[in-house]
Parts: sequence; C-alpha cells; structure tokens
Amino acid sequence: MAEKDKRPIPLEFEKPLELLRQQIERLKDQLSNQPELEGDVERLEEQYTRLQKSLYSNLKPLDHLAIARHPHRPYTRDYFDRWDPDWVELHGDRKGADDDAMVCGLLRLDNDMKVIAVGTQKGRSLRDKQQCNFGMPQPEGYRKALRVFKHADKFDLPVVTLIDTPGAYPGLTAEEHNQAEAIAVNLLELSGLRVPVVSIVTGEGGSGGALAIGVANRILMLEHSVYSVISPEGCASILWKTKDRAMEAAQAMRITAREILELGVIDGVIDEPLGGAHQNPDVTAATAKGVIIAQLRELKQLSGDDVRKDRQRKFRAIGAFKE
Amino acid sequence: MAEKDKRPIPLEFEKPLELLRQQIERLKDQLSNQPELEGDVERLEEQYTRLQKSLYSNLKPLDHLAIARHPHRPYTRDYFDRWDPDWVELHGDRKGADDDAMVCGLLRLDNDMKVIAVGTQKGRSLRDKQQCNFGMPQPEGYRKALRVFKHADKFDLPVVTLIDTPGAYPGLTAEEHNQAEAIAVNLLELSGLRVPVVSIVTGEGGSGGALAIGVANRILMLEHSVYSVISPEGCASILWKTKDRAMEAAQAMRITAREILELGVIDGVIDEPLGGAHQNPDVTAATAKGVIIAQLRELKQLSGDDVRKDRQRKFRAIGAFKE
Amino acid sequence: MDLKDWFASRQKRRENENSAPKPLPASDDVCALWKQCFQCREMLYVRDLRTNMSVCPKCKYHFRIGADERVDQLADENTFQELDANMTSSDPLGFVDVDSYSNKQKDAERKTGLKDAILTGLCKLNGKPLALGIMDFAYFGGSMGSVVGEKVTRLIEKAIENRMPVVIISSSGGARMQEGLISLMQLAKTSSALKSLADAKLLYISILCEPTFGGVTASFAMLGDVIIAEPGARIGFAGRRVIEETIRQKLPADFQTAEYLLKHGQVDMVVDRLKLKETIGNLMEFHQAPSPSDSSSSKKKHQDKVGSKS
Amino acid sequence: MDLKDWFASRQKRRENENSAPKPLPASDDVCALWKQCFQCREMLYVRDLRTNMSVCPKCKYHFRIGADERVDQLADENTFQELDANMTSSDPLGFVDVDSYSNKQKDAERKTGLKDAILTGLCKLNGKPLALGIMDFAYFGGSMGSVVGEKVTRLIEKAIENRMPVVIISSSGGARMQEGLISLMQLAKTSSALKSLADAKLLYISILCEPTFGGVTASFAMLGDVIIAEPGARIGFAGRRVIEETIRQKLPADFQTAEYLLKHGQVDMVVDRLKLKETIGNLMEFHQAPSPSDSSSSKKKHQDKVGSKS
Ligand SMILES: [Zn+2]
Ligand SMILES: [Zn+2]
Repeated sequence: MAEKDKRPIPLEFEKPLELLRQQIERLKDQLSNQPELEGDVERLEEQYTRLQKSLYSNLKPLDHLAIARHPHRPYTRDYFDRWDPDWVELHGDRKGADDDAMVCGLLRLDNDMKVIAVGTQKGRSLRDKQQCNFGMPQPEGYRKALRVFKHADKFDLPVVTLIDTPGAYPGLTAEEHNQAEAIAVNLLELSGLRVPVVSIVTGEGGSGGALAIGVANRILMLEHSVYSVISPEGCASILWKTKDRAMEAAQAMRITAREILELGVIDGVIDEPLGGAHQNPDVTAATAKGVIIAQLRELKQLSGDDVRKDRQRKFRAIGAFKE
Repeated sequence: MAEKDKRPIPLEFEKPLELLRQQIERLKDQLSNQPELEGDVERLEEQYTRLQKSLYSNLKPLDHLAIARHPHRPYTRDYFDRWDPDWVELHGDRKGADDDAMVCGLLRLDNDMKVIAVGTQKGRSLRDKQQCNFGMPQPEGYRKALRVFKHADKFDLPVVTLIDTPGAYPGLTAEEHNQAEAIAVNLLELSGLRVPVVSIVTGEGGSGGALAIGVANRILMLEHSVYSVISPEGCASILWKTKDRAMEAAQAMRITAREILELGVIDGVIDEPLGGAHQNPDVTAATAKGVIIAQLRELKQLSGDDVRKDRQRKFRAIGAFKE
Repeated sequence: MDLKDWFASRQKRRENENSAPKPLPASDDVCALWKQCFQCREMLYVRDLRTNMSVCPKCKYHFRIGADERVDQLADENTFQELDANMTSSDPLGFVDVDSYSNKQKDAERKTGLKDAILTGLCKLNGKPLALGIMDFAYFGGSMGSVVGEKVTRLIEKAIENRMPVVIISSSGGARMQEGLISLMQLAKTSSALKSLADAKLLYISILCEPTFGGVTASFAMLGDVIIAEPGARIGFAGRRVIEETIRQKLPADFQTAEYLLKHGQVDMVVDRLKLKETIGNLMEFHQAPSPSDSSSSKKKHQDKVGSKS
Repeated sequence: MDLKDWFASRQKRRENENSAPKPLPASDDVCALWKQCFQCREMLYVRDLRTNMSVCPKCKYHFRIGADERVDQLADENTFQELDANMTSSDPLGFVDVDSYSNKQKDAERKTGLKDAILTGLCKLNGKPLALGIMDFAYFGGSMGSVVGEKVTRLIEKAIENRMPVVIISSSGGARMQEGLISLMQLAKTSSALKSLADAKLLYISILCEPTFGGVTASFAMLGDVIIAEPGARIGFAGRRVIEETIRQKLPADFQTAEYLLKHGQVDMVVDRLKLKETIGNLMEFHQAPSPSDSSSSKKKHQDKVGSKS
C-alpha cells in the first residue's frame, strides 16, 4: 500500500529515461519563476513517454529479468490484498514449520469464484526478506502448499498459484529435509488434482522450485516475468565458467514470457503497465484477476476427471524430439 | 540370538524362586562328589517348577508390568528375525528422519502370507537403547509408519504391528514437530485402510503412542504384556501425588491382558512360556506367528470395504455409558 | 495424556484466586461480582467481562469459559438443540482412588451442572446449520472418557447424515484415567468417525482453547480441516512438566502457546474470541458447496453429455 | 538443477585418471587393461573389475557404469527389448554456447555410442516382466531434456498398459539447460505419468546412483515406492558447492552420500551393486499381486455373495 512513498529505482537500461526524468523535474522546479518553460516541460514529457515506449519495446532478456526482480515489483501478498482484502490466510504444514516464503489463503475473486491461492513471497523490507528467505521456500514450504492443494481438492475449490521465486532454497537443512522429494511429490500430486489450477508467473520462475506450484491447467506469465530451468547466472557459470556472460545465457535459454509462449509451454502473456507492473500494481492486479476469472470460468465447465486429464495432457505434450 | 549368554535377571516377585535356583546349583556342584544327592536335586527341581507355576498363576498387575519390561523380553526385531530371517527393512519417513524406535519391514510369514510389519523397538544394549530412544518414537517415527501403512494399502498387503513402547516421546522437538498430530493422523488413516490389520501388544502398550500403530481389526496381547491409558506411575503421581502408589494405580486401571480381554477391548491373549516370553523367545515368536496367520487368513476373506468396516465397527462399539 | 500439569496449574490458579483481594466477601452473590485477571491482575467487573466474552479488556487474556457461555457466543439465538443430554459414564472399571469415580462424577455434576465434559448439539450459525461440540474443562479437567468419545462420534455421524459442517471446541487435559483403556480407545473411535466425515467431504473446524492436551490433541482436536487456536491457549501432547523432567532442560516461556504453535505450523490461525463467530461463519460459507444454480449444474450437463454416448 | 559441481568433479576425476600411472601406454587397447580406483587408488585389472560389476574388490567403491553394463547386470540374458532407440532431441531453442547444442550432441553420441542419456526397454528379471530405464551419466552428464522425459514417460505408460513394475536407475546432473524450459517441464511430465502408475497400483522401484541431482531427484527419482541407493552415491537437490556458497559454511564430509540419506530417512536402503538384482527381484516378487488361485478368488466369491442380494 506504501507504493506512493517509494522512490523510483531506475534499472540499468532505464538510465537515459532517468536522465530525462531529472531534467523534467529540474525544469518543473523553475516553472513557478519561469512559466514560459511550460511548453518545454510538455515537450520533454512527450519525449519521455516516447523514449519509454521505445525502450520497453526493445527489451533484452536481462532487461526483463531486471524488471522481474525490481525491488518494487508487486509480490504475492500485494495481489492477494488487492484481489480480496478479506482473504483468510492458512498457516503451516502441520508438522513443525510455517514457511513464510510460501503464502496460502482462501480468496473470493468474485461472488461465485472462491479459490485457494498459493504463492511464493519475497518480502519487501530487509526483515521481511529474511523472514521469507528471499522467496526461496524450504521443503516445509512446499509441503505447506501441498496440504492446501489437498484441501482444495477435498472441497472442490479451484487453485490459483503465483510464482515469483529464484528457486527452492539450496541449504543444509533443506537437503536434509529432502527438498527434492518435496518438489517431486508436489508435481505428482498437483498433476492428479480434480480441481482447476491456474498459475501465473508474476516475477521470477526459478526452476523446480517454481514448477513445484506450477503444474497447472493454464500457465500465464506477466509480460516482463521470466521462467527458466536455471538462472542465467548459473547457466553462464557452467557453460562459460563466468557469471559475466549471463546475457548470452539468458538469450540462449529463452527465458522471457513471449519466447516461452512461442515455445508452446505457456498459455498466455498478461500485459503490464508501461514501465512494468510496479508502475501500477492496482492495474496489474486487476488485469491478472480478470484473466484468472476468465480461465477458471472455462475450466469449471469440466468435470473433475476431465480437468485432471486436461492438465495431464498439457504436460504430456511438452517435448521436442525426433525419432 | 545371544539369549543363551544372558544371565538370568530375577524380578522382585521371583526372589524365592531365585533362592531355590541358587540352592539347586550349589547342590549340582556337589553332585560329582556326592552322587547320592541326585534325589534331592530332582526333588528341588520339582519344587522349583511348582513354585514357579504358583507364582505365575498369582501375578499382580505390577508383576506383569515387570515381566513386560524385563530387559530380556523379546523385542520387535527379535520377532521379525524369527518370523522371516530374510525380511527386508524399509527405512525413513522420506522427509528428513529415520526413527529407529519404529521398525518397518516386508515379511513373508508363510508361502502365501506376505505382510507389512511395523513395530516399536526398545533396543537391547545401552547404545541401542539410546538409538531407539528407549522405544519412544518421535513424530517422525509415526510418520514413517504411516508411509508404510499407505504402501501396504496400495499393494493390498496385510499389516501386522507389534506394540512395545512406554509411549510417544515427550520432548521439545517432538512437540514442535507435532507429536499429537502425528498420532491423530495415524489413528484416522489406520481406521481407513482397506487391508487387514492385526496388532499384538508384546510388552508395554503405552497410551496414545501405542494406539498410533494399534487401530487394528484384531488386537491381541501377550499373556504378561500390559496396555494402559497412562503408566501406573504417572497415574499414581496424579491421583495420589506419589509414584509409590503405582501398585494401586495399576490395580485400579486394569492394565493386564486378561483384564483388558474381559473389558472387551482386545480379541485374545497369547500364552507365554512359563516364566515369561524371555524364557523362550523362539516358542513365543512361533506362537504369535501362528495366531497372526490364523487371524489374517480369516480377515483376508473380506473385501477391502468390509475389512475397513470391520475395523471401524470394532472401535465404534467401545465405550461404557448410560443414557 | 498427562493431567498432572493441569491439575497442578489449576490448583495454582485457585490459590491465586484465593489470595486475590475479595472486595465484598459477605455473600456468594456479591463475591461473584468481581474477578481478577489471571494475567494482568486487573480487577474486572464480572458483568463487563461477560459482555466482552470473558476476555480481559485490558490485556486480552482469554478466560476459560463454560460450554453454555460458548453456545451463547456462537449459536444463533435459540437454535441450539442439545444431543445426548443425559449420557453419563457407567464406570466400567469400578475405579477407586481416594474416592470412587462414581462419587467424583456426582461431585463434578453438582459443582458444574454438567453430566460430562462435553456438550453437543445441532444449531445454526449465521443462519447455516452446524453440528457443534463444546468441551468444558470445569468437568473433570475436560478429560475424555466414554461419554466424550461417544458424543463426539455421534455428533460427527449426525453431521454426515445431515451433510453439515462440524465445529468442535476443545479444552481438555487428555484421556480420562478412571476409565482406563476404554478412554484410550475413544481416540481411535473419534478419529475413525472423522475419517468418514472426510470421505463425505464435509468441513471440520477444530478450535483449540486453554488448555488442550494429551488424548484430545492426539485425536479429533488436531484433525481439523482448519485449526484455530484462541490467543494464549496452551496446547500440546505432553505436559510441560513431563517434558522438562524428560529432557532435563528449561523450556521456552512461550512453549506450547497458541502463538508458538502458529509459528511451528501446527494451527492455521490464532483468533480472538470476539471474532470467533465471524471467522467460523466465514469459513463455513467459504467451504459450502455451490448452490445448484451455478457451476455444478453446468458440470452435470457436461457429464450427461459424456454419458449419452453409451 | 546445477550441473556445475558435476562438471567440476568429472573434470577432477579426469585429471586423476590422467595423473594415474599408465602401465603400458603403447596402445589404447593395452591402456584399457588397467584402471585406478578413485577411492583407494588401487590399480585394478579391468576384466576383474567388470566381473565384479565395476565395484572395487578392495574398498567397494562403486564405479559409474554405462547403461549397457547395467542391462547385462540386471536383465535376464537376451530379454532386453529396447524402446524408442532412435529418439533424439530436436534442439528446440537452437541453443549455442561455445559450440552448438546439435554439434555437442553429435560429439556425445560419437564418444558414448548413445543417442541420449537414457536407455529404456522391456525385459525379464528372474523370469518376471519388467519395464526398465537406465540413465547414463556419460551422455551429457545424464541430464534430462525432452528425450529423457519422453522415454521415461513412455516407459511408464508401457508398464501401465502391460501391468508391469517399473525400475529406473538414475544418474544425472539434473535438467538439461540446452533445452531451456522444455527440460524443466519434463519434471512435471514424468511425475504426472508416475501419478497414473500409482493409481494403477503398480510397483515403482527407483535406484539412485552416483550422482543423482537436480531435476531428476526433484521428479521421478524421488518418487519410488521403494527407493534404493548404491553405496557412496552422491544424491541431492542442489549441488554441494552451491549450498556452501549459499550458507557460507562447510558441509559434513558425508553430506549427500547414500549413507547420509539413509540416516535422514530419504532412501529405504543402500544396496551393493552385487546384490542389486537379487534385491529388485525379491521386491518385485513381494509386491506381485497374488495369483488367481489364492485369496483374491475367495474374496471375489465373497463380493459375489454380497452382490447376489440385489
Ligand atoms: Zn488482563
Ligand atoms: Zn578401491
């Protein structure tokens, strides 16, 4: 809710835009003394929008990644709060942990549209970030999500998941508590749900840790979000032995929403406001909500068996091979 | 297997018997010099058996408890090893722990009688005892058992459980990891299994921690085993504010096999060799195995639905009330 | 399973109550006008306390309350229909400690006006039908014997029969020793009933109140589809003292509190008593199957279409 | 997901191999006669090593072995019928790093004789039919792309069709980066197939070998009804180096070994390669549905009896 207080944080590729913005502001400061400058301001503002549009229509993969990781980017709780201010949070895996990197709740998207929503959460303040482990769930987080998925299945409630995570946490206890199994079991169980599942990649879709809540009937990505099998930095340091060549890796792996849509893995791309979702979280949330409701209305026509088959068929078909 | 090396450990109520045993041994030592004493030895040995029979037909509840807790008493692994020397152990809850207080395995009791067997394990040596936490499972142990119960249900394999535990472990992490939930979920899931379940209380049946693997179609108790809602010591210290009155508590709570059979909670009592199961583990194991096979043959006639109904009806009927 | 701690803490509280200043010790009626908060020590006017649902207005301490008061707080007015009102234990063991179990039962009934530690019935909540069970710690430390086990089971069966959600409010020291192994078996009986409820896909909300321990947490109390705890309520399997004796180590101050359980993933939420009815009503509404007018009908149509092939 | 560690460790091993004394460096044929044990440094005669299933007779070190050698060790002689032998990746991204993915694939095929990182087929084991998948780390670090995903999925489908158990032997660095998100989706595809296998109540035994990581553990490898690891095999989700960089802390020496996983409840058993066939055969026999001659028929009779009421 405190978005208005946030100072803009320009990204690397936005530097010319930022210079222009500063120029405009300087000019505006002089406006009370020199009202004749008003025309200049207008002209510069037009130029700003033109430049912004031009920059945003020529983004490189790493630019998308930078927007997806923007510190002001709306996170899962920002969407839940906007979609249903009265949403009820469900806590815990019932077995010893409540992973804050995974948020689960009961939401009413519309009068006749009750859903179970699950999403990874990055955390805004430093304290929040630490509490949420920078959006990297532990096995307990995936098992918390699983509990809630089963709850949804039991009560015939559709599932909505929001994906924004660098990946599952690579830690000592995470390994001890079987991070791999936690993810694998979610993949298996999600594939078997008899209720519709819609997933949106809202920021970073980081590997198996993202997919663990992303086995959905419909997968959508926000315009500037990314989804990849390994982070560009990780890929570069394996293939070129240096993280500096992340740009090449990002390019080679095709991590952006449009490219992944072309690959046929996802079902659609959701437009963001010019300059990215963080420029207008309200509009972004409203757009996303509209898309979800439309998808769910369609999926709710299917029987439990059919909705499950629909999901399994979707993943069954993904693969690129010759024989 | 090392039973023969074990020195006898006489129980409190066996003291007169022990004196007699020592007398016999002294006499036997003199036999080579004074063969005329042979008659005396025979006479004393007859007396020994008479006294033993008399003592063992007048046991008080705490005497049974002492036999049930006898350090030489056969434990779960002793039974499994005798029932099927080639049994295959299954380890772990898949989520971070392998609780040694809960042993799970695949056993062939007979040519056409494959079972999943689960039991609490106390441990013989001090090191073993510590490893097994003195037979007190952690929540992870109950969840390990649950995983195996579900495996049994999936593959249509009957379940056999052996109960010998002071109870679920009352520890800090046990509480943090939701010991109560681990037990409760097992009760619920066991009640729903579509395969036959047979349980034997082989030693101590300690409260909810015992019941968590004891929701069975048939519950049997070894002759000198006990089963109680709280330990006699615990009961005494609540009601009389002193553990010294455990005898009264044990009497009042009716914890012995015969009394519980009379209460109608269990289905049968399995005879032990004179002097207790530890006097002849081979015979005890063979008897128990025979009983299990007979019970399972009966239960295997039922369909999955019926075997489940049979179990649920059994517990549905337990209660003593007026209205 | 261990009532020891709870008897001990009850006694300590009683001592606290005794040592509290008694404003007007003349008659019981007057005496009952004031009550001291166990937590902040504030003297509270009993009528105000009641109006505030027995939550201290100063420090939010949630007092233990009786089953009747709970009915008033949760059920729509005059809708609560009690079930099995006259069920009592038949003392299967003829249990005697310092006194006989049956005498103790009579005593407890005289003091509390209850026949056992739970009140069950059908009612409406915000106009929606509900099967409601409420444990009362005042009767035998809320312990579960045959009567609690049977009434909980029948309540669940009634809910399945009438396709209603179930709410059970727990407050208990555990299984009742005086009925021996029969008490223990109530854990299995109630959990087995909940298996059938789950198969029927009916909602079960479990509310955990100060205190809930032993056989009750190890059965129906921890099996809710949604689990709610009241603030400050102590909840666990083993009692604090037993654990300290076992691990020979001091436990954290907030160990086994509702808030501690939330942090450790054991309850879905901690809800103030003043918002409890609203929360339950909301959850009931959320989990209600859609009315025949919407999606389910179109789904059925789809199935019919598939079915018409044969 | 991170292949980094595995490439690094493979390289280190290669260096070790290079630095090992070469008894007769004259020709490749002679060179291949001896091999040094990675663990105990003993020089081993290759033919002996093969006879001992590539397990060091001195220290029990389990060498990585190829898919063909596995077939010989597990399948009854001449029973293995390969499936999808000619499937290759179609390079959906046109991926290029220092070289193009398609060139690298050709290279890997030339070096290993394999078309991708898994061999699948139907066979018999102790006379019983079995669907068998074997990953080969030599091809692209055993990474999973479209071909591994598709062949595993088809193998499972074949098993469902023919009601056979499935055994998959894993050895993999994770998902294959060169196919991008399509590789990631193979995790979901294979896990979804295993859901259908589970619904069909067919046995799936997963065997984890040195090394198994990333996307393979995070999908089919960790979903076995029974999970077996080979001694000393390193198994995990994230690579050791990534974890050390993340937590800035040294990890235990035995971290992520088969034995460590056993202690932490993640695998059912650690089984020597020399006993692997026997163990699998035993498990297959144990989980086999009873033949029509015994209990199931009497059960059916019982059901008929119930059915005859209507
Ligand atoms: Zn107060
Ligand atoms: Zn060696």
